[in-house]
Amino acid sequence: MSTPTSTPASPEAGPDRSALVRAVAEHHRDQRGPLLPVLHEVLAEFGYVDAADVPVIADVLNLSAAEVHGVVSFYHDVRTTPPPTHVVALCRAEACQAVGAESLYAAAQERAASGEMGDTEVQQVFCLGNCALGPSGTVDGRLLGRLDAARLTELTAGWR
Amino acid sequence: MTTLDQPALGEPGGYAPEPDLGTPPVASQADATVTIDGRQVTVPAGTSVMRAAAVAGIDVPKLCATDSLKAFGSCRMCLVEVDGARGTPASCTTPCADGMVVSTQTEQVQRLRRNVMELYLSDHPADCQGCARGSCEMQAMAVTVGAVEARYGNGRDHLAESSYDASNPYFDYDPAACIVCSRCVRACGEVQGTFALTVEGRGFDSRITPGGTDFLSSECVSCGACVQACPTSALQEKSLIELGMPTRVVDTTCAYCGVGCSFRAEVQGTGEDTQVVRMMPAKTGGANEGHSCVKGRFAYGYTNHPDRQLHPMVRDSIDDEWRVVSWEEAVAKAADGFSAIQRDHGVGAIGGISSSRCTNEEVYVVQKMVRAAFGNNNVDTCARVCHSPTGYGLNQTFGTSAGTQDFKSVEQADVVLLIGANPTDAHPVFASRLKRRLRQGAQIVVADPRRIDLVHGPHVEAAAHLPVLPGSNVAFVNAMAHTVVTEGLHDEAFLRERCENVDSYLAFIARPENSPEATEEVTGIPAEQLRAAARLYAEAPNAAIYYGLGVTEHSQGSTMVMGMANLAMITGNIGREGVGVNPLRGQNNVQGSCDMGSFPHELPGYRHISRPEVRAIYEDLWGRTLDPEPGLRIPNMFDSALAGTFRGLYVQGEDIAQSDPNTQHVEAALRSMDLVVVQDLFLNETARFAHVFLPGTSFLEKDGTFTNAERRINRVRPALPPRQGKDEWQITCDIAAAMGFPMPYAGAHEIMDEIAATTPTFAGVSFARLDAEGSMQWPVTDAAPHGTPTMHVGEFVRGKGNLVETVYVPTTERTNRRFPLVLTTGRILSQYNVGAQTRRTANQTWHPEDILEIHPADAHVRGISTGDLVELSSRVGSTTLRAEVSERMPAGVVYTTFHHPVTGANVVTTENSDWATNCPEYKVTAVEVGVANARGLTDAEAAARDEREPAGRS
Amino acid sequence: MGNDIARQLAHLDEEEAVTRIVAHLDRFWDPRMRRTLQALAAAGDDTLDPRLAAAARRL
Amino acid sequence: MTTVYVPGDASAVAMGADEVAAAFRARAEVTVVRTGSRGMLWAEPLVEVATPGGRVGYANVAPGEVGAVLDGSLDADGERALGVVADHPWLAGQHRVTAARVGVVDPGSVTDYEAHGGWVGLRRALGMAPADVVAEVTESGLRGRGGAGFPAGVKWKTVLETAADQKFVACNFDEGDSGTFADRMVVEGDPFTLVEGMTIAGYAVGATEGYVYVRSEYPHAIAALRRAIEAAYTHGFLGDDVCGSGHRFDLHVRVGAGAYICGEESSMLESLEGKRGEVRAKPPIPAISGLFGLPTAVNNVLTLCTVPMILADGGAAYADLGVGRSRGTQLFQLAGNIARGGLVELPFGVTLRELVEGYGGGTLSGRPVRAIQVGGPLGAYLSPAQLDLPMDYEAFAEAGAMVGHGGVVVFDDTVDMARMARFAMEFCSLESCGKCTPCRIGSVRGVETLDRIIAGDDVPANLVLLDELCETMTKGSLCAMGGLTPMPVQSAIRHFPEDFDRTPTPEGAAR
Repeated sequence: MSTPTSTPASPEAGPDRSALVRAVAEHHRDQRGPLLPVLHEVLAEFGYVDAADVPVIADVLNLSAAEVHGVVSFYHDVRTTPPPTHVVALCRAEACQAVGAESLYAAAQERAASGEMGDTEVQQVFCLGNCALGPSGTVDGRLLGRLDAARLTELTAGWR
Repeated sequence: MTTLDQPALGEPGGYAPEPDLGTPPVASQADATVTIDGRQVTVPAGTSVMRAAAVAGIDVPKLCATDSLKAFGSCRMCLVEVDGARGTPASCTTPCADGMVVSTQTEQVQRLRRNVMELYLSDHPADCQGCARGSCEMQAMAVTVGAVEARYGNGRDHLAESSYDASNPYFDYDPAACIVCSRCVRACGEVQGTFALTVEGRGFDSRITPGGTDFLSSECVSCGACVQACPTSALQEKSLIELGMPTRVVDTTCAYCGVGCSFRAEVQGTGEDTQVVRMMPAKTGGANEGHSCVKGRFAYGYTNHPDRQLHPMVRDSIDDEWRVVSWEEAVAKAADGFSAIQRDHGVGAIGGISSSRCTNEEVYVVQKMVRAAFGNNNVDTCARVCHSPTGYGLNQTFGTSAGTQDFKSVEQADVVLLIGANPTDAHPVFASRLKRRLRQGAQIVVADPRRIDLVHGPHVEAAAHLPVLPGSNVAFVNAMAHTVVTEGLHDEAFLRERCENVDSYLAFIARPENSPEATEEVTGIPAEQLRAAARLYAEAPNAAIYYGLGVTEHSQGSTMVMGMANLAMITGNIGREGVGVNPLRGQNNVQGSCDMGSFPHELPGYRHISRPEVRAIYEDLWGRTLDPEPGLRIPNMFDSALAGTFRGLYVQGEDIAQSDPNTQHVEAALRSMDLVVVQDLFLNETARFAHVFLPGTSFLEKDGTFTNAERRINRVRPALPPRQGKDEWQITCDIAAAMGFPMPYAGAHEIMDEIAATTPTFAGVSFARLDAEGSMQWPVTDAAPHGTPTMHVGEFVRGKGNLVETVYVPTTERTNRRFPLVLTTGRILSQYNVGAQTRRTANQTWHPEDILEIHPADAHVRGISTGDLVELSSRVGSTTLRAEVSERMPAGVVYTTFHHPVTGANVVTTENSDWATNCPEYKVTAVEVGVANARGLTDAEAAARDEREPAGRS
Repeated sequence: MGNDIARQLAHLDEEEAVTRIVAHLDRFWDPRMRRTLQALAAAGDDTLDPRLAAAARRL
Repeated sequence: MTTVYVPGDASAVAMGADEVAAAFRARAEVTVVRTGSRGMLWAEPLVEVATPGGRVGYANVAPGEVGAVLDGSLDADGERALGVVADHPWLAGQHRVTAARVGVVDPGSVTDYEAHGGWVGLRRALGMAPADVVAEVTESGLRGRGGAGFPAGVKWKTVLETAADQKFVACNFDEGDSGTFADRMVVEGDPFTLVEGMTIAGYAVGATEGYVYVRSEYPHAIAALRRAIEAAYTHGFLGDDVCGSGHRFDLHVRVGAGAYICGEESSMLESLEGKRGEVRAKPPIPAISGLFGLPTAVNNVLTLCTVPMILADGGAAYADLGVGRSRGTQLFQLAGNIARGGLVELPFGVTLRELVEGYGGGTLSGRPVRAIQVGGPLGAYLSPAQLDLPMDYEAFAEAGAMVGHGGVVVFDDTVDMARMARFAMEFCSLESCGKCTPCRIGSVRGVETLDRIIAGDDVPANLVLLDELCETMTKGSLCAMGGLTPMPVQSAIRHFPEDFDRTPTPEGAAR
């Protein structure tokens, strides 16, 4: 009933961040349907969208905080927590499954769980458009084809 | 008295929800005739198959569809087969085309529905049958489609992780029972326009949430639309959970603001044991069309509040304790006391004040008592302190003391000029309608010192916010008109055909002192911004003005009303849908109480008391001679009381000691009187000065009519018997009778019959017709037998529209070094007026105290932070309240509400008033604000300075 | 209060203003208030707007 | 100076093309041109060296092999020396229309584009009445390449004839189907074709703004497209005055955020509007009420990229290709367990066998082909017995399958089709927007039911339940995601019943 005064959800979410998020939103506000471009830019800037960013974005874009929250929660790309040091994303879609993606994914998860890869998140993705050269994946954003467990171990060696 | 054991007129008796045709009606020139399950039905082309089926008497199963919301197509319960079409389309999203042949009950669609329901049930609490409390559409639908099996075993469900949210004081959210149909989300957006709800996550993890927090801390404004829309028990009124299902429905009208929403009071029990289970907005309500706000929907609990007085009481002196007495004794004390005063001090020494919260019938008998039994015209109403300038100004210019449109008209407006009103707080249901229109592309210009929610918010962005400085409205509206006229944007043809005083007005308004440039300093509005707004208004196909107390409660309130009427006339924005000049009335029956002849100078229907032919109507009927001269207005009564010539007052349902300006002055006047009779629900502030207390009835106990801001006469029907045992109109009649003037009525309907018989604009009104037709907008005459939604079509009521030269004369209330800030007052959503009702409900949760809003710059120089207790002082008084530093305010202007007697905002407001009607200038008070505990130091300095300041009061 | 009315009509010429003030007082004021005003005007109260005083004399 | 062409295509880069290009750049005598990929993805990085006889190619080049490439010694007599690439049988047998320039031109060069026939279609279109442009597209028989196969001309006509102050062209570049990558390859290799196609579409339907909705998983394509749009503005092919015609067309790139469902056109429109990507009920169709409620021509990348050729060469020429009601060419994508995966553009009517065994060379593993999924994750699984099906919308529909976006994913005989059926349901449950009940809840129940079947738990009853669930999803879902998920499930059961004939094991799973 009153505008909820959100407290910053994390240490980084201070006044500087709020001003920057506002500036990002204002930069895009005259576009049609500006919310996704704004979220992308906040992600590019901070790696995640903080709960405290939501009312700021909503205010600039003439949206309710609830609407922004709904959108944030819909898209897999929109992180709401600070990102890990490393991200390994492995394709689990059919074409890659046809060449062993499931066992690769399982092995990677196991390795991550064992702590051997440091602060690494192993994600599943569905199709990177590299279906003739599977198993595919990205390692810290770099696209790779014909991946196997050995190659992955080599690529992530030394991660803490 | 109405007996409650029988259903009220027009009521079917038992409880049934309002019929739901599934999808909204479609307006279309063309018709489509379709055959559904062998039945032919003709509907407007584009109507959904679901609605057409419902019209034909065929209920297609549905869960996500409801006729208040656009079709959504998510539940897939309403699949049908259409001859010649592929697959099984959803009937809610399939429009009827002429000649279409539809089957709603084939073996295939029945199987599909059963299997979809089985999916629902597989993710639903196992005790579904037990939890629903009888109001669950899903449970009913499961029975309808015959889904009993749940063959999926113990699969994933969302039940365990769901956390029950009971944070809202009026309804609970149980996510376990939620089926994610999004009806609540859509209702919050489409109907209410708040967008406080959303779906979180996706796929199977989709959850309804008020933005990832609980309801109370969310953006939710608790209008109840989501609860109403929910087909399960996921969102449910706490009262329903506690009391169970209603057994009966009474159609009635809300008693809060001037929107006048129609409600279905859903009750259980009979006689003394009758309880209201919940208030549901009626889809058939002309003003609200199924919508509500937190006050009307939920805040009716004051009816049973322990503070409610149920017995007549008397005392000899206001220092004595109250003594409970019989009705007879109380009435006799009042009547004898009034008679004695008249004997000793003259016929004119007593008077009465009627309430805009009471019914037309209750108000009518008060003025009748004063004019006939008291024998004078000392009757006034609380409209004096809010919208009297509306009556005066619109009467002078158009010939009718009322707004020109119905609320629905805003759906045709292209540009809305909103002046001195804050509808999202004060008239929320109208605000929802307005916001819907804005989302469709209409534009709004907000002229208000405060940055209200309609300036900027979810899906709302005003084309302009013009923070007109308090007191400068007339300069502002003149500059608007000046721009229109000097830039040639006026409607010459309309002016020549429909208006008078055209040339003199055009010459007046074109004068350089009315230009935006010349008035810029006074209004605070940059000239170019004002010119742009004027162009927007003038060039719109349909431009409408809506205004509130920010217009009227000024020393030039009447001039401003006429200024707005001028603006509408010069642009031809009058006499059709989508345009007009529309007051947003503060109280439920401001319009009605004015219509009923509550002002000292006029009889019902705004006919001046000096007109012998009008007096004759009443003199013949009542058998008394009426005084042809106007009586005292409320402020005159107080002045006369202090002068010793006015000594007895009957006050019906109005807390003048709190709501009228300059409280000290009012209290002194009340204290000086010999007899004050207060008729109210509670021992209010005024009752502190009363000698006789007569307990009143709440709207839930009343039988009668209210007239809302669109002149709509709505029926008020008793859901409960009068808790103190007597109808309010009867109390008034009893006093009159005890004074020797019997006013016998068998029921409220006979009072309306008398009103209709004596007042031409009400000629066609009767309870019987209202019960049959729902509601009617006056005038209801032979020429307009069903009422008049839009006035002044083709011709003004007074013939030609009167263009009045509205010279800007500033208020005498000025800021100075001692009082450098301007205080303006207003309302907040959860509270109503002086809070007598809402403070006695859980609405307190949202606004437990009045807050002073102050601009950061003003706060900074005074060392004020949000949450500080501050002293607010004016020339006439001071009070203490908490501050909130807010950029909603322009620098130099502070704002507060007047809902809490403990704050007593009117302690500081002055006696300045509108020149024509004496409506108090609540909106302009020169004040100073300081941190409360630092006051001692500054006081002495201020006193020293004060000696050099002129008094500045007139 | 009467001065407020006179102030609002100050833009009119003397005759028109006085006529309008008289009409307003006749239409909306209680006779007792009119009489009080007349008394003040008769007593030459200099706080009264001259046009209001003129109107009071014409009531 | 030697000109060397190294693909910048994402698949080539994934196999090390950037490192190879860097190695060439280190050589002073070499000019490196980054092109798209020819589509011979099995050969990536495929380096081409300009010679008087044409561009000579080398397959699977490693950075250490650039010297050998330059002196022509790399695997001179072996399979990695491809000879003149354009003459290589894998390419020469194709009929490239939409992908004619892909792998050939420099995707960053507006002049190279023009030199290879670019802008001819646009210039011709601008000289015609919009209705005539629509008629030309209608005549070509071009059907939506996104999968639904709706005639593009008919859709455009609706948009053209719907009166509105503002209309849009929206390009669906949310190519999320596993086994498909043609959109990506065309945009990365020849982005101006999309710019031209959308500009023509805008002119034809009366739209002045275009939006390309591209999935975030395609950073290379996003970069290529943005670069091309900027160049097109610079050279007057976009903006206030397209090619001096007075016609305005603005083109914007919008990036998705990880939601397969946004490839469904109405979800895509919701997402473009900045909302949750929830499917809209139809009607109204987007052509009448699309982006922001205004008339919108929504087309797939390949549809729009085919338009310039149709306008350049005439609708009739395109309509001459194909079979039945499937006119023109399709860009088939060979993926999964396949020896020679890549992009094959051929007229409709080619058989699955020609693609899988001919172009594809069978499985990568060398084991027998057991199953082929055509048309993405919502397409049917076919058995080797169906390899002679012609690629034709109607023939596939008759076989209970779909051509879709032309993706062909091959599995060898190690595949467990019950697990693939389960995956179809799992994918649906992970990517469902959640709006309609059959998809939101049904997909989860589908996974659970298949889990019980895989565990051998009351298989006959669970197969019956699964069948009813599939019917409910097929007939009851709001969009194709829920509606088609049963297709891979039911086709797997139909063609590979033995994989569903489980008996319980102590571990509760597996055969």
